[in-house]
Amino acid sequence: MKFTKYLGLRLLTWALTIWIGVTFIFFVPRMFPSDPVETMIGQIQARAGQMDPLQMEMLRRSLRVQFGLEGSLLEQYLSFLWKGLLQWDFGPSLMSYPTPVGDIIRTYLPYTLILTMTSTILAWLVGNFIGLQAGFRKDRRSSKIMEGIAICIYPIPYFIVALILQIVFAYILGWFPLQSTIYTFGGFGPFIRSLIRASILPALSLLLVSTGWWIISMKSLSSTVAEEDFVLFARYRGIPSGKIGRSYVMRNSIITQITALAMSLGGAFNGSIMTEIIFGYPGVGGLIQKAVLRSDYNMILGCITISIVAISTATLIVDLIYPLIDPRIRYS
Amino acid sequence: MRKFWRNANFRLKAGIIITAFFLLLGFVVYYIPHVDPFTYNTYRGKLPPSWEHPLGTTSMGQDVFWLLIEAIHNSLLIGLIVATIGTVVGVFVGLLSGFSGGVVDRVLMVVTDTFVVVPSLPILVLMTSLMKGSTTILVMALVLAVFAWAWPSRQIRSLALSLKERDFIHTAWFSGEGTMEVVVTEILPYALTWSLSNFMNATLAAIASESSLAVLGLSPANLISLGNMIQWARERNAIFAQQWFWIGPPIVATVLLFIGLFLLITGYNDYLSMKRGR
Amino acid sequence: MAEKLLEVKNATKVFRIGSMLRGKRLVAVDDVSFDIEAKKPVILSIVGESGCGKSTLCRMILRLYRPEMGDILLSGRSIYNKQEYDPTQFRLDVQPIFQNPYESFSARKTVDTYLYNTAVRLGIAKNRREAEELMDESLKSVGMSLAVVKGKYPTQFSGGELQRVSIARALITRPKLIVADEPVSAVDASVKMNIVNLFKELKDKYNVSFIYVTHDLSTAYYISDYIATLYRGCLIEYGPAKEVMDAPAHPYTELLVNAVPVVGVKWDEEMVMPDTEEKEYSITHCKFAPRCPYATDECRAQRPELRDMGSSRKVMCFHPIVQARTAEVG
Amino acid sequence: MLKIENLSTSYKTIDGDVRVLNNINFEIHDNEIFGIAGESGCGKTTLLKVLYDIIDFPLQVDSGRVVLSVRENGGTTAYETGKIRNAWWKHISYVPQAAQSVLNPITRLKNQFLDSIPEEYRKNEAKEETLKRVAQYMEELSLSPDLLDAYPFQLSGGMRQRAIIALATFMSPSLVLADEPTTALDVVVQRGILMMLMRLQRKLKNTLVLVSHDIGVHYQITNRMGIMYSGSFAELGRTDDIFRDPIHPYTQMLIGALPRIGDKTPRAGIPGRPPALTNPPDGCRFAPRCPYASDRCRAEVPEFREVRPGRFAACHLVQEEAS
Repeated sequence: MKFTKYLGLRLLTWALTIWIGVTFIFFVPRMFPSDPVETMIGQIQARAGQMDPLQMEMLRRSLRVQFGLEGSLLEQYLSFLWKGLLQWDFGPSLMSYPTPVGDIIRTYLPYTLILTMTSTILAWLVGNFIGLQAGFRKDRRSSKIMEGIAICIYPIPYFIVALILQIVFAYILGWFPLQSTIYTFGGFGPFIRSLIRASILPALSLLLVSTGWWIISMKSLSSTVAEEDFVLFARYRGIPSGKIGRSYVMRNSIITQITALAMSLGGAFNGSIMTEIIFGYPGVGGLIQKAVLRSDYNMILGCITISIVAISTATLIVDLIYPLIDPRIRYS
Repeated sequence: MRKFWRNANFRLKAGIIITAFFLLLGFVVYYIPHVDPFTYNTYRGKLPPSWEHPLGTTSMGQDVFWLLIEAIHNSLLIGLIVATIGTVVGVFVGLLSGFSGGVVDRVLMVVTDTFVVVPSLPILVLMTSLMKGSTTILVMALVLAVFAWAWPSRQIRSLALSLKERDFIHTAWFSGEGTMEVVVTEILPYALTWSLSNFMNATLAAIASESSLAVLGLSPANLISLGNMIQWARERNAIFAQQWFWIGPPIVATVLLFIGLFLLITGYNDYLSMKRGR
Repeated sequence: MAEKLLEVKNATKVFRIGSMLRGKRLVAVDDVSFDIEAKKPVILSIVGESGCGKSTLCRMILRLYRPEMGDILLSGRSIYNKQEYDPTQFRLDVQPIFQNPYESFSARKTVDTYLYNTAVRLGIAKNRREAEELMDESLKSVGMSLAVVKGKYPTQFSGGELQRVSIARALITRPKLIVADEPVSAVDASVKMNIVNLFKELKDKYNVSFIYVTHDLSTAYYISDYIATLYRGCLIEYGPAKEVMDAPAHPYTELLVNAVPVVGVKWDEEMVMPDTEEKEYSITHCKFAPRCPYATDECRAQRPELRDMGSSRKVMCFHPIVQARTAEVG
Repeated sequence: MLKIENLSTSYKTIDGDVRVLNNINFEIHDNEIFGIAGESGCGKTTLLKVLYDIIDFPLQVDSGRVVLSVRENGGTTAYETGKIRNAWWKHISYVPQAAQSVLNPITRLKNQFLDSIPEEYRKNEAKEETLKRVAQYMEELSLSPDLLDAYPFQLSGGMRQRAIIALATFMSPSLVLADEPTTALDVVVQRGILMMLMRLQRKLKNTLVLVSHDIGVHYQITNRMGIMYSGSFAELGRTDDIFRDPIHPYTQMLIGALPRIGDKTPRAGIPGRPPALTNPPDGCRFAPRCPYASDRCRAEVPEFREVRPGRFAACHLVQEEAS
């Protein structure tokens, strides 16, 4: 009963978030003076030379339809919501015309999801484990060293870490290829092997940065929790410190860290876009870069819409785990 | 001042020193007269470091040292502008939301939360790609500021909510203070302490976002920033040509600047909590 | 001029706990009515356990919470009616004193700024000199002085001293009513009496009535002229303080009085404390029935009215204890 | 039972050490309820911390020690400051202020019980067996065993405090220290809990040390009590004697300042405020507020000595009276 209320509320905010986000990206391009259709026609003219005015007018028409620029602003908006959000139909991609944007994103999305999810979850687990050690046993030398390393890595932007890894491991040491290649044909074995080989450096750069963050935040969190009354009272009850670490400090800090995980997903996604671009990993990040270079606005809008939906949904899922761990939400 | 330094922790001291060093480079050394480092073929290309060119020159014959100084200047400038806008707007929206309550608060909250949750980079990509090439530092900063206000506003709102039920706010009202005066003289002092650490954080985030966009080729093409400097070097294959003095300095500078600012933030927060603890 | 200083008419405050979708309703103050005469100043104590609604009631009188139902009138004018309410006049007439003196002033400001604002913003003093004279006079009447207070931050005072400053601030407007919410519960025993005595003294000196909200029945007995007992948001007993506490009519008031650890009378060790803590706030019958040793079927079936007991005493009980006592005596 | 010898402690701060307890000597006996009274900042909480051996930075013991003697395995074992931790919860237990935050907010009470029972007390029995014993004990204290399945936030302050008292006495410790156990609670609940503590002490025939700022509480339930002022005891003795005939001017004024229901005669508080511990006055610390203070009081620290059998006080006036 209580849980359904929480769920209902959470679903409502989920829907609102997506709606506001998508509305924002619908209206933003329309506020800029540049018109993608004219840009496109300019490009075509540059490539194909002067065109027949009638032909050009027809081209302009069909481009307007494909860009969803036909009709009044409200009609455009409603059709964008209806087609884009509910049917994932963003029109044809202009760089690989006439393949629909949705189809292309569908082949690239899994790579990004695998990369982002594995590195985020792994970083969260490892970072929180180390952070807990560092916070609960503050005086140990290893705790201080781990924290020092974390402080030096976390603030560096994702792409710089990626760049450094690329220079060191791919260029100087030559252990990995400079650009990822994944063999989609040639059987399952080579595919998996090439996927892993291509993912290690991007994943590592994501891991380094976000693990650093989880270490730092968990350290400060758990050292705060370790000074709370209920932990002190547990000590005064003569409970062994290992037990206090596990059932008192860890369980109470993890609750906060789950919320933090939900909040951090957007940032993690930004990071994976950047590393994908640096390493030429075939994910949504690379797709966005290509789309930007070719002014493929349908593709850009599609990628953004899908990423907003994906991140909001992932946040929703993480938030739904929360009441399983915190009885205060379940029972009150 | 001396007492502050004595009580400051190691991180805060290290952070202050590193940040001050960069401020010196970006806002003092920058004004030493020098040749415009952007122009191609001012010098001979691919020169190794020397007295004349402490960090050598690029393939296009630009002086790397002055390029770096201008990049630090511009990156810091963008960071500061974005942080200022983000903090001011964030504090305003947060206070408005926290004090008005009701429908206004709920609407503002949902919008704020959306901007916190949604991945910012793709949207920034969309916005900057629409004005490719034709931007100034200020426009760039305005675009980046779109995502800089949400987090501070969320924090300030919860601060305002907790403060507004505090008795001293009531005392202030019964002492004849009006709502604006209460907000400015009672709430703001508390919000400012917090805002300082957020300000540094926002500076850091803005510089990172600008660099990311630069790597995508979306930062203004004529803007010398740390991100663009790295991107130019990458485009001209500085890695393959092993021109470490070209691609190295902006990377090292970025890393150092970020660590410095971060040390400053965490050190400052620790310092505050220690001060409150006593 | 109206003959009542304060009239609380059927004041009701409902809090919604939980989310906006389906929250629980908690009736914090349930249809409470009482008044304070304007003829001569009085101290009215409002007592009860935590969560009984005494602070909420007090905040409604201070206009910090708006009642869902009912009205509150000051000198015959509703403070919730836009036409009759004047924010400046209201602040001249009513002033608060809060529980924790360190919470009553911002830690970032010197305390004298609050006194200065009170004097100047509400139009009592025309210039700085007049304001400072007023401040000094007020501070002297609580045993402090402007010279001591000026330029100091709250943490530079002890709790007792700061509470005096906050009383001095409230006095600057020469209010008709001071609402003091638990003013001594954060103050040490040795200085508690100094502050309580101050209320008694100021009442006559400045002709100001006090509403004294407290859970400390001993000080309530000591200073108040009238007393009101709240239980779960209901006003269950009202009357002259001495009479009510010497011979409580409501079983709950009796229980409260018996539970105070008074020096001089040892507790009866056999007595059972009926403190089953039921969290139900929406009981339709007598709210105290589940804990009441004298409860009958009638009490569990419907809610008693607030009955007049004579000599300005009122009680909300089907079986007030007074009859039993008089029977014993007689 | 508990012997406190020449105990002095201080807090380390960046402006130097601040002395909080000054050369404290007293004993707490078997089978009694001993009360420690005093205003905020008088050192009563620090004293309790040292008694319970919670000596963490920045608190430090400058001199003296606390010795806890308990009957164990037929003989008597003495635990000293630094070692008392080894007796935690088995021989000496602690009841904190009735705060929302003293129990792990996300575990059921039964698990918190299980956590606090060391292996040797579990006697190799299954969890369920131990819980059955706990439930039985709860019933003995007239508490519902259903409480064990509740989370702390589901309980009212009074219920939580009762559960904590059950938790603290389950292993029948010889000494229970209670730090303002009823401060945040309502009077009716307070009386219920104090009676529960009193009955428990009668049943276990152990020792209860009760710290409270409320003199009335001490009058009601303690057998002996000590009144602290600015870092040391002003007076110590049988509770009834202290209330009947207070010796120290501070005690006299404190008791005189207590309002009583049924008595409206004017009462005065004590003028002034306790001295700052960072900069205490010379001589008797109460002298600046004492109406009887002489030059000697302002110069010489009075000795805390046995004025009458079992009755201790630190006041020059008393010595003069005795001689």
